[in-house]
Amino acid sequence: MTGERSLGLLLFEMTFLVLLGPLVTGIIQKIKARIQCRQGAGVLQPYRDLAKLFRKGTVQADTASGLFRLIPVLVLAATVAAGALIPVVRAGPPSFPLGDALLLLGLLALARFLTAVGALDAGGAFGGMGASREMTLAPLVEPVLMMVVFSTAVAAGTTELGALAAQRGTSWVLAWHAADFLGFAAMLVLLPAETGRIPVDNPDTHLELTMLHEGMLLEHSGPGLGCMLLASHTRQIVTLGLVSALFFPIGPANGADAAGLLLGVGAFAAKILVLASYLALVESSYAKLRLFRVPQFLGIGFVCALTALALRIL
Amino acid sequence: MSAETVRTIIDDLGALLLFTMILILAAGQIYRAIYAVAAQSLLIAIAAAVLATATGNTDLWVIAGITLTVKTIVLPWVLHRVVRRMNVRREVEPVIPVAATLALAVMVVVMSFHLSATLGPVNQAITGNALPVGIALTLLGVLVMATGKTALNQMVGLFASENGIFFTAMAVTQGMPLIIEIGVILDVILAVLVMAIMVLRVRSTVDADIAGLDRLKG
Amino acid sequence: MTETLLWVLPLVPTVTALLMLTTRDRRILSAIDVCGSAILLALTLVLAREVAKGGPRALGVLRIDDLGLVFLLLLVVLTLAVSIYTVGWLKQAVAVGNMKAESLRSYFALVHLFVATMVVTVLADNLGVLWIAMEGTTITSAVLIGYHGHQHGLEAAWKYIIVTTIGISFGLFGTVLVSAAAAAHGAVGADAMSWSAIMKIAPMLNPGIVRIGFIFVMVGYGTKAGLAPMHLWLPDAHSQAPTPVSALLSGVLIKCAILGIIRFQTIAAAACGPAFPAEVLLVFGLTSVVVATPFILAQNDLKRLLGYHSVEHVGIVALGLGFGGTIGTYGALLHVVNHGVTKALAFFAAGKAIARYGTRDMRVIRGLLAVAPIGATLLMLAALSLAGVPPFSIFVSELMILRAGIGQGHWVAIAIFLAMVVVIFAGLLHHVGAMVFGEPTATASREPEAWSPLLGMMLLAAIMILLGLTIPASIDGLFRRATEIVVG
Amino acid sequence: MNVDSGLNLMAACYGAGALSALLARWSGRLALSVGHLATLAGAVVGLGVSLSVLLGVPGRTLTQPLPALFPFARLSLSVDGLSAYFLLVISLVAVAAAVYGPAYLRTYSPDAGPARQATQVLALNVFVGCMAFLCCAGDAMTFLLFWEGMTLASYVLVVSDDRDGENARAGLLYMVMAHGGTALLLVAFLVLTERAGAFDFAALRAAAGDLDGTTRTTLFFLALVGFGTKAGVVPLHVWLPRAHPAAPSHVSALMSGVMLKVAIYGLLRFAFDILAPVAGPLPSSWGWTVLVVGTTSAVLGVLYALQQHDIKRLLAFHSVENIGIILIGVGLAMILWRREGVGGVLATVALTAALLHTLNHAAFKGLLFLGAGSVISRTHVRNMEELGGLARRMPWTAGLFLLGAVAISALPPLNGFVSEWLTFQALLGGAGRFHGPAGLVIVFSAAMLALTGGLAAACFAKAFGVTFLGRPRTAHAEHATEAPPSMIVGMAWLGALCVALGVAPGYAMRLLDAPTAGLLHGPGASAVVTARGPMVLSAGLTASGTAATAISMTMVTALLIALTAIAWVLRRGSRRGPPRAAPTWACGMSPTSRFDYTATAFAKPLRFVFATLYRPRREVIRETAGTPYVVRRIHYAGEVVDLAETQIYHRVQRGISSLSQSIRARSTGRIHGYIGFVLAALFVALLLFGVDQ
Repeated sequence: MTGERSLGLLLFEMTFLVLLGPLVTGIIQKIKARIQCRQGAGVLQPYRDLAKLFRKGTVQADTASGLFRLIPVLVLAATVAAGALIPVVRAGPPSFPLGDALLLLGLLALARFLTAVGALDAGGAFGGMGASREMTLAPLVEPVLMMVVFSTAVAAGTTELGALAAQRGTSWVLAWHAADFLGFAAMLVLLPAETGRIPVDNPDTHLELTMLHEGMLLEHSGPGLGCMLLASHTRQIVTLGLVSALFFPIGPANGADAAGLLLGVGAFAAKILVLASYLALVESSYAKLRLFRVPQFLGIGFVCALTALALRIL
Repeated sequence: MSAETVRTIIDDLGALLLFTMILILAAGQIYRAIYAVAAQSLLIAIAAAVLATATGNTDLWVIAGITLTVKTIVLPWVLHRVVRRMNVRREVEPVIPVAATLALAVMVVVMSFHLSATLGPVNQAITGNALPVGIALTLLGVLVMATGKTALNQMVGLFASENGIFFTAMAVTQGMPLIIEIGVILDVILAVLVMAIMVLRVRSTVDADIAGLDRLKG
Repeated sequence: MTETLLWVLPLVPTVTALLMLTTRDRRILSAIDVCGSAILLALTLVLAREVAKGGPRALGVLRIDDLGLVFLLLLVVLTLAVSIYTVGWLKQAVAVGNMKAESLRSYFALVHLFVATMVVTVLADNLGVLWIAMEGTTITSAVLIGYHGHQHGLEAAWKYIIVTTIGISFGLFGTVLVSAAAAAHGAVGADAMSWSAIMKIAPMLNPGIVRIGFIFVMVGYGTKAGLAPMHLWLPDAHSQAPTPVSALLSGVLIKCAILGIIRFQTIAAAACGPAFPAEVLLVFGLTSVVVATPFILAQNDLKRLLGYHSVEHVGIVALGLGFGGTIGTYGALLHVVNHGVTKALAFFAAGKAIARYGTRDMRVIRGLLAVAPIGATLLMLAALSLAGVPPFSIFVSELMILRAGIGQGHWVAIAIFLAMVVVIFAGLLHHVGAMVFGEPTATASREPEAWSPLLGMMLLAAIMILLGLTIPASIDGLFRRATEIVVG
Repeated sequence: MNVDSGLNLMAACYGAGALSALLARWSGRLALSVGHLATLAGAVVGLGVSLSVLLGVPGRTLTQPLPALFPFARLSLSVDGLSAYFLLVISLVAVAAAVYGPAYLRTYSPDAGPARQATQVLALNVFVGCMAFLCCAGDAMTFLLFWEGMTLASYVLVVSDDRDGENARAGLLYMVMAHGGTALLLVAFLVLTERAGAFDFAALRAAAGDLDGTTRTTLFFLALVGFGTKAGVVPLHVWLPRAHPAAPSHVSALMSGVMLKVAIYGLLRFAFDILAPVAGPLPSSWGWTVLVVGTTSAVLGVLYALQQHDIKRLLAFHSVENIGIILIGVGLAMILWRREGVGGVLATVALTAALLHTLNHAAFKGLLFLGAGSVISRTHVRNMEELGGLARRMPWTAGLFLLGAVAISALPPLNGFVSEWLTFQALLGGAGRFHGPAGLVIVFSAAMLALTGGLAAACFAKAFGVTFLGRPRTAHAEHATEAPPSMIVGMAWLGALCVALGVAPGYAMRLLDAPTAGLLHGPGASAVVTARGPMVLSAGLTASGTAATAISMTMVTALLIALTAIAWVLRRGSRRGPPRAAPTWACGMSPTSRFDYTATAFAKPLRFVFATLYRPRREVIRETAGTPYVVRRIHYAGEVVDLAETQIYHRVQRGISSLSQSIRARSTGRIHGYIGFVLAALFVALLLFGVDQ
């Protein structure tokens, strides 16, 4: 069916994701604005913000340790590295063993861990609050995510995303079982949590009672903040990419020629667009949940994932 | 005299011994108990004499003599003195009611007879009921110690059970070897003296009966 | 030569006791004390070598075989340790006023008479002599227990003398029955009571009589050995006696009673088959282990704690004998020695602690490690060893007993035994740990530790650890031969 | 290196170390240095021995008889792959502890008298020596002797700070539970020895050959409880979080990092080697039990760890968690071995995961305890709420502690992730093998493992953040200074180990060949896991026979480094010059250390989510100034109970003690009672035994 993906392709896909990340955010913002009958900022606004931040100087909390300056760098690096594991334009196992779903989740977790540590470094209440809440939800999200991955991996017998996608074959519509629907449902529940959006988190607010992720970025400034923002853009698209790789296997599998490449990119863009608009829709049609309601919300996802697995195994 | 008559005599003596033991058990007054045990010892001496004549075992004559002097005369006298010195109240109220004590005694007797009945014929020179009587006497002596309130009662009980053992020894075998016999009696005497000293000591230091002390427990 | 030694041996402590009456000076008395014990030990070692070479020796009513030798060695070693310990202990006791300086000689004399009677008990071949000597130990030790002369001491002494006298009069009754059974098979005169003579004809004896006889002996000497439920006198006596005497009582005396039981066990096993005495021993052993447990857990009096602990360990010995077989019996005999040594050590250490704090109440004794490091460490070691932790000797013997039990498939007994051992371990370590660690009580005296008690304890601790790490060939041989005598 | 002479040399080193306690007579410091030096030497020799066995001829077992100490049991040593591997683990941590120890003891308790120092040196050497030789034991007797020696020595170390009553209580609990466990082990071993008639493992193996199924299983469960007590699996773990913190920190590192593993060694040796049907898979009930027990321990361990504020207690609870993870691997290995039969691949993966995690946990848990130790030695505070801001004062310690935190949270690219990845792969493969509920159990424990990882990350974000970051909360933390170099070196050694095992784990697989092949009689670890060369880890062939899942930690690390470099360039930005320092934003107020999030606050949301397990108790006392609206002071007290402790242990303890109290209270002191008992005993005995039935 498909040949292995070369290292060059991997790196290309990685950069592609990084570059595309802010755009997705921009699109989501735009759609939200439209739904709320606003003009809204242009889809390229995130790029402008980043550019501005990287030009600015740094203000740093006097209590922060030397670690603080390093945190954004490491977080960005980890997130982007996770991007390298997502098959974007083509299915098939990578020639280099860089494509394992567990490794991907691990890298994302690393980024999250470092973010939390950085938030605690500055001291003060907001950082701690954000970190505490983030690290409360993460352990609840990750197992469910893991189970969703397993629910497809058990069938495929591998956790390598490329291979998984290849297993699904091209005509993914026919290949779907009940388990896939449930797994996808679980994923839909998880997506807002993983991308830090309503109803779990609210990316637009800095109200200390509501913010999770933003609270951790509060003390970062200038290029550092830029890195953190870029990281969260990348994280978002990577998550979407993971979903699309798990449930909508990549379009044309055969051949690494330009046509196939373009088609693949197109298919990927389409899928991302769909998921992004879903996020926008949810975000503008729900209210943010109280923190201690979130576990129940995630519980829905847990049940779906468990059922999916049960269907696979039984 | 014939083995038959000896056996009957021993049996009768055994019955008498049991009777004296019952007296000791039921004795309301310490003096009575002492007299009873003296009488018991006398019976033992007689038994020894009888056996001596029957078997011609000279050791038994010695034993009879010792028993007569020591257990029938000396030790009761010692006890008597002690009671005097202590001038305790004559009436000794038992730990458990006399009726219950006697009931227990009956049980003991029955049990010992039942036990020796299960043994079947033990081919001894002379047995008859000597064995069950001996067991019964020994246990009843201890029963006296368990139910008697004062130290004196317990000493009396001690003699009684010793008597039981002696009787058994004589009846079942022709008595223990003389040297052992003497050693045993010496021990008994020593023990009694030590006990007597303790009793008097306690009486003199804290005005109480040593058998009544129960501070050490648990 | 060796035969005469049999008679010399009991004379040594007797003579020592008489010598004691010649002086009142504490130092001289202590000197005589130590010398006498040392001579006793030396002579015993000579005897041991002879026996190891030439087998059992007998002269008249006395006889020494490997079985007796095990107990004899334990006796003399402990006697020496006690003598060494007493030197310093007495100094302190006199200073505090626990002992009256003018009555010291009678104390020493009594101790050595006590030892003499125990020597006879161990050497006795004639079961009657065994009984006489046993009653002798009762009388002498009763006086020693009441030695302090205050009310509690006398109460303990009275309970002790009455209860154990009753007990061993049962023992005498059993002896009479057995000898009667023997007499029926032509054993006349002294032979009818000579253990070695009876053993020759044991298989032919009337099982019914021997059976009843053994039960009487078991209960009788069991009382003296402190087996439950006849054990009640034991904690009283051990807690009231002067510390060296407690050590002797717990270390040797109750073991002598065990020897008496073993002698009759062999006869009973030959006459009624080994199953019967084993059964009886098992029941009494388990009862002792179980009964001792709650009293150990909920105990405030240090010496009573150790007393109840002796009950448990005598129970374990009985279990070992009950499990039987070569391993079980070997383990039981080894346990006799191990427990004797360890318990004496424990009493020594406890005695020093009590003297330091002026109370036996364990709730008051705290932070011993701070005021008396060596003594505290020794107490801790003794406690751990008593609890059956390697590399101390008791672990080895308990292991063997356990092994025998598993080999025989006594699962219930094993389960109960292990459960109790663990619970008791918890209780003991709880008590001792509380005493050793923590901040010392204000009332604790901080005077430096005297050398002689430490020396005595070190001696015992050395044996305890040595026997825990290895069993030398000579000792192993002794135990093997002794085991053969019991198992046959 | 010649193994026999190596063992002798090792014994000599530890013996010398133990004897060096005598030096305390002259100088405690000297005794400390010499003693730890001896430990170091012994550990190094141990490394040599184990490596020479692991890299030597596979499947070879070297036995060495010991002098016959006991008439009834021959003692002997025997070193095979499994022994050597655990000897390796022990020695690796022992090296660090020995380097770290002297400085720690000097700085932590400068006032300690020579007696205590002597005790510590003696006990430390005995402790490490016993563990090392325990793994080399060739017969049950030797095993048990060293086992108890290990327990005793560690007990002495736990209570070595003798003035602290809390330590004494912890030691008591530890000793009692250890003793109970040993009792069960005794039975398990003795049943075999009685059948074998000998003590050495070979004979036991032979004797186990003709056991019937029920006996075999009974013995296994006896051993499981016995070893589980030592390993601290839930609910037998209660002693662990008390005892480990009580010991000196480098000893805590040894206890948590190594001693628990010795129990794992015992379990593997007993179950796979001795008790296993001749070269055959194990009964299924074993594996499933171990899997469930492991999962429970993992989750509960980390959950309780989350709520601890004593940093060493927190680490101790994490040991419970990690033992659970190891046991998941072991259980899977048992299950899959039975499923696939001898020669199966997945079983090898599972066992490899377990063994590798054993090594990894030893590394990072040792590192973390040492890190905590150097904080404590500088501040004499174990409560995180009183620390903070140490990262600026002790940068090296902070950095290394962070390293350990990342590793234990199973985050790439460090070693914790590798072994957990292998465990996940084994779980996945297992789920593929079993259909129906069995598969669900496996998948569920996979989910629980994921949960565990997430919670661990949360817990260490808290532990590191509250201890090292933000502002110092007390003067203790305010005036802390960096630990002395020798301690840093000790930590760095383990840190390097974490990195090496994380970045290039493939090269360690070679060491796992001997134990895995030896236990499962199948392919070795490297043949399965590094089939595609040491750079690449793969979980062998999968159910559908398709290509194995594979990762290359080395490449990921390279990628991370490259990206970090790029990101660093971005981070520097266009504007040059140092960053402007400003106070942390606190809504305009000038923040104090009271503003910082405390450990309690950090863990509060999770305390809410898992309230059913915690049964949290909290009391708030507020002093108001007249009106309820003006609050002068708020006193907050909260605690979380360990269910096993409150529900099981306390009840049992209370029951026993009250029972015995009442019995003792009822006992009589009257002599008539005494006599009555004697009489009754005789009476009953006569009735019971008097007549021959």
